[in-house]
Amino acid sequence: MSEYIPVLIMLFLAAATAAGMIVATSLIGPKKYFAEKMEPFECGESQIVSSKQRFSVKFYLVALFFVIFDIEAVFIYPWAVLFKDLGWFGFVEMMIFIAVLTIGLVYVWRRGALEWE
Amino acid sequence: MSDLMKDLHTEHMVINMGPSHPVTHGTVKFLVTLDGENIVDMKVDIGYLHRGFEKMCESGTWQQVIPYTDRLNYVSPLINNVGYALAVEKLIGIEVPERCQYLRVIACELSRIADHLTNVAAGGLELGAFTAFLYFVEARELVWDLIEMLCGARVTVNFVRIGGLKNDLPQGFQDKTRAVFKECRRLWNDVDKLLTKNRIFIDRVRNVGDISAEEAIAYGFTGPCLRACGIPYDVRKAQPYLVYDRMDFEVPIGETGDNFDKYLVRMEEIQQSMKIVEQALSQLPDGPINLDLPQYRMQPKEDIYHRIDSLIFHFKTVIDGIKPPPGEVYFAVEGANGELGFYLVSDGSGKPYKCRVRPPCFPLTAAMPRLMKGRLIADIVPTFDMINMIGGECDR
Amino acid sequence: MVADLIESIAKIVFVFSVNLGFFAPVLGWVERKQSAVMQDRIGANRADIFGFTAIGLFHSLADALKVLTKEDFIPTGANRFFHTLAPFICLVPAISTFVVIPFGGRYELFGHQVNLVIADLDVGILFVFALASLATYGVVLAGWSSRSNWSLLGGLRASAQMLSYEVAMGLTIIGVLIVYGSLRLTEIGALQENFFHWGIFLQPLGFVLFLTCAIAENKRVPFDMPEAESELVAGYFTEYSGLKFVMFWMAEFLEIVTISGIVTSLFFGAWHLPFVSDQELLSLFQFAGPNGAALLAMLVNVATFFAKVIFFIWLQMTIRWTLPRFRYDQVMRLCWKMLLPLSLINILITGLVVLVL
Amino acid sequence: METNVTIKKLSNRFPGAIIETHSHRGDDTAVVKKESILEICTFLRDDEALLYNFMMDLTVVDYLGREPRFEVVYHLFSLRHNRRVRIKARVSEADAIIDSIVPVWVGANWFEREAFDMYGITFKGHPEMRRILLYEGFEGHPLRKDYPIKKRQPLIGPIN
Amino acid sequence: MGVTFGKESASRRIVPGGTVSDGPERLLDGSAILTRLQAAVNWGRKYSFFLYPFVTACCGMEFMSVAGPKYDLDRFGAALPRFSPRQADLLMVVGTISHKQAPILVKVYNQMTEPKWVFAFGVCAVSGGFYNNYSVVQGIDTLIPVDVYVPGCPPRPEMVLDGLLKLQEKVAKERWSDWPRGAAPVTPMLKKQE
Repeated sequence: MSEYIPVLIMLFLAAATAAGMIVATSLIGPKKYFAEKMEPFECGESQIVSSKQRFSVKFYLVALFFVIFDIEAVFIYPWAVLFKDLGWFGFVEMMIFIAVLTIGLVYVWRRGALEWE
Repeated sequence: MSDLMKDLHTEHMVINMGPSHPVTHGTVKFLVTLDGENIVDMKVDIGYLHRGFEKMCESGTWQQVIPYTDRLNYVSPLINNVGYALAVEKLIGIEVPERCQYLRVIACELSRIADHLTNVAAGGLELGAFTAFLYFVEARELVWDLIEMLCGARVTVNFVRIGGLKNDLPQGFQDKTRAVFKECRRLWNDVDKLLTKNRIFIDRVRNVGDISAEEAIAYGFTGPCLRACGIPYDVRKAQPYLVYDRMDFEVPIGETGDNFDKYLVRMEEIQQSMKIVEQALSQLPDGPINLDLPQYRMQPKEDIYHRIDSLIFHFKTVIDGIKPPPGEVYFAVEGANGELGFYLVSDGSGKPYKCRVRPPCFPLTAAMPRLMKGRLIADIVPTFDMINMIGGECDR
Repeated sequence: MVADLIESIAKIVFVFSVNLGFFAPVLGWVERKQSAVMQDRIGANRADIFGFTAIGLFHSLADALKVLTKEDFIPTGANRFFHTLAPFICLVPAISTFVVIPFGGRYELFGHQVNLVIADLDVGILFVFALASLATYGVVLAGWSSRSNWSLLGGLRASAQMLSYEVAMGLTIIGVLIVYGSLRLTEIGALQENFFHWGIFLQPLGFVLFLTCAIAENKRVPFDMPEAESELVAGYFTEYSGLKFVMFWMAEFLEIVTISGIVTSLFFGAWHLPFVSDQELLSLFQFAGPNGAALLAMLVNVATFFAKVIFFIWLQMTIRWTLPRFRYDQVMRLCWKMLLPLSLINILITGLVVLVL
Repeated sequence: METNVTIKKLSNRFPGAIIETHSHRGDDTAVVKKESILEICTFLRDDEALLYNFMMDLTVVDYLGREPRFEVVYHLFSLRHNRRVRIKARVSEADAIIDSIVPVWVGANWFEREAFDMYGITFKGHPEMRRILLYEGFEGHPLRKDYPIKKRQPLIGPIN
Repeated sequence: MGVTFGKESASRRIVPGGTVSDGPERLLDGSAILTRLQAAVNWGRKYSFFLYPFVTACCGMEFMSVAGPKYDLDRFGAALPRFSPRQADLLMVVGTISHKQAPILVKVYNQMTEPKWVFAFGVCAVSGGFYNNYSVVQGIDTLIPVDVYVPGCPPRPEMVLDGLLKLQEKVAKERWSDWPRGAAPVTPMLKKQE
């Protein structure tokens, strides 16, 4: 576990730097707040609809695909590392797994979930 | 996808794109209704640069309109100058000397080159190709050097006079033109390499903003946007004015009218315009550049100072303005964006009774919702750019 | 134990200062200057300290001072906590991803084993992906919490794009893992001692795919959909001002460095000089005694590594200033319909070749 | 020259609707009754010998002190025959309404809105008759001859 | 050249000529450290303008040239256009401002974060130019405070660069107390209807 100590130190340093920056910038600098300034920017006009609304479902779909494909990709990592030990058997087995993955991709593709137009 | 989406309730996002937005040139507002990234509906609001052109024209004399025409299409002011002067000359019923006509052709084409360079440059900039943008700005800078040499100003030139020109060709213009065009062609080739065969650029512009020829005509498209649809309508060829009938040049046309065709048409027109300038310079005849009609065109300064009749005419034309006979004319020239028409009404006084300009990019901008409906928000960028909406001209 | 600690701290200080003290400000300058050179311009060169301009390097300092004293701003209706948290989440992984990238080999110095990597984790490359995917949250939160429609669109684009490319990036790397049989970046680096065992030769397709995915993951032109200026004003950080906004940029610049580091480690022989093996290098510096030789070899290796990193930074900058921007659907199509199948094919081919040979 | 083919054809087809014609400086012009503008425009667009497929320009001239006060001016262009024609319809101030020609040329949409904005002529049947160059809340029509050139109606103060 | 400093306004006093006069403000601004710090910050600010290009009209063409290779605004550290007012320091008002545009300009100005400067680029922004009619604002200083006026129709790029240098001089002389500047001193009058 000891090799993780430097990682923690680094993370801590990074966090301290980032936090320091945020604190510094929020302390330093002139401040003046008034209603018009605090409105969200929309090209010099007032916002018509709030951004807190339901937006297009396509973005959620991508998130779903990500979960599916990325989780499966994670299964491939240990196989890849031990690839030479597993030999042909492992290869064929993993190819079947990837084929299943590909079928999923083809399905998604054919259903048009990857189209944005 | 639609079967998946059917039961899902999502709200459309209505968003102001503009007026102060990088793609809208600060003078247009697109009220875009978005479904995710797709444009469901679009409304265009213009008029943010309405500067009262016609009202200003009506308040000044006929000559005083020329500076205002400069600021119509400020990317190619010389064409506006020439168009207005030609319209007034048609109203009076005079024709300028041949040398003047050649010089006007040169001026027009230089302006057209600058306009197309700017347009393609801005297109590149907005698609993220910053380097292509700066290459063409550099090329435009060279063309502007030429224009500055000719007129004394870079952007708003105020060069053309009714019945003549402000001045004759300066010394060494031919040589400078040759040098500038050589450099321009080099930069043109660079940008051609950077964009025309660039897969990303082609993907962004091809099959976007396409329109059929019939529809384009119904919307009143002219200029490169109409020619991109395959209609070879060019005022310079259809109703030749000045000495365009003596010039040998081609009118490039596209096929589908999409942004790529518009881009290609503009790129090719830069080349053709350079050709025209070179021809005009080689054919340039000697002779006067101004009409010898003191009631319309100011006499030379020496005469004004030394001859009483010239002085009186000078006085009369400056104070009262020139007085075209009553009547009305419409005269169209090929602007950089399309047919630039001037409709003038004279009541016989020194001031224009009505000075209407037909702005070529006005109907083009009006077609934006038609071009954009059902497209992606990113498609607004190249489409609006290739329409080349110029605020001064569209809003006047 | 004490020596280990000193070594670790020395390495951390080194990486930290190189990243934040050198690369972050200098890359801002490089971006300006390189674009200037490519565009026939001169570029920033006026900021001076006592008359010295250092070819414009001080402009980065001026920028830093300016943004630090700029007003800090959070729009009303924005989620103040997440709005503040977002740049933090973006920057922290960007700084700390470098811990697993080896910037040199193993050396025997004064009887002490020096391994020039801050943390030689056995999950190595996975750690990079883990931290990199954290940055996605920063971007999405920034877009979501600002209550601006442009930010929201930018954030949505970012979420979809970064998630998609993470899948593709994860799969492109598998070819390399098959070839080298390890997740440890130090091991992968050590296996590339022979010039012809560099990843670029063993995994040419993997290299191209990985670089593409990495640039897309970093949201740089031509993949800068989430901040596409001409479409979304400034995308997900439209509502950020001053230093918070620059933190996103710093994160971007640091990620350029990290990407260059990973590409170098995986595909470009890590710290190795071409055609010179470690032994040869050591014997070259025999005149300085065993410790001196190790030290010199270390210096050469570190220099080689950073030279390669700088080359890849240059490459990324060149790409950024040459290409126009993709359209959003094209970016997604490229990922799901081109890169993903290609990376699967890459796995297949690599597996077959490795097994047959 | 076959300059006034259009005018001849128009006069034959709509003898009652043509008020006057001229060809000053070669520009064929026909002043028509405003009631028949839509009909005439459709005819001009569709007749095989004319085919005015372009509606190049639409504007209004304000002849203050004359009755009817306004003239709506249409400039048409035929691509096939390379010919132009100017059609004018007179509109009085009291009844400043004319038929919209958007059904004939869709491109006339914005031109008519501009005419409404600048001169206050209402186009009947126009899909969206509202201001285009000026803002909602602007009172009056600035290009009318009786609108003072410097009469400002700023959206934001102070008045300048 | 024809570049002038902005008018003095209540919240900002500019000391022309360079030296800060002896007087109460010297005591107020106090210690040498503060002055040094202020000088350093001003140095940073003057070499790092992020522009907000509020480009509307003809002057935009010259603005492109100024940013272009021949004149290269980037030399002065002012090349980075930020289209979000939060990130911009220098509002470049390039071109004519009509009454329809005026609320937009004021809003963008108001939405900019402190410190912020305004650059009136071209005679239309300076005074309305020769458009003295019903639709054009007679100078943006009737709406927002302006720091540098660069007349010309449009101004030549050299003039713009000169104006930028003048602005840098001005920024170098600023004091802490000059900030924040706050909202534009105008209020909406005509209510807009949708």
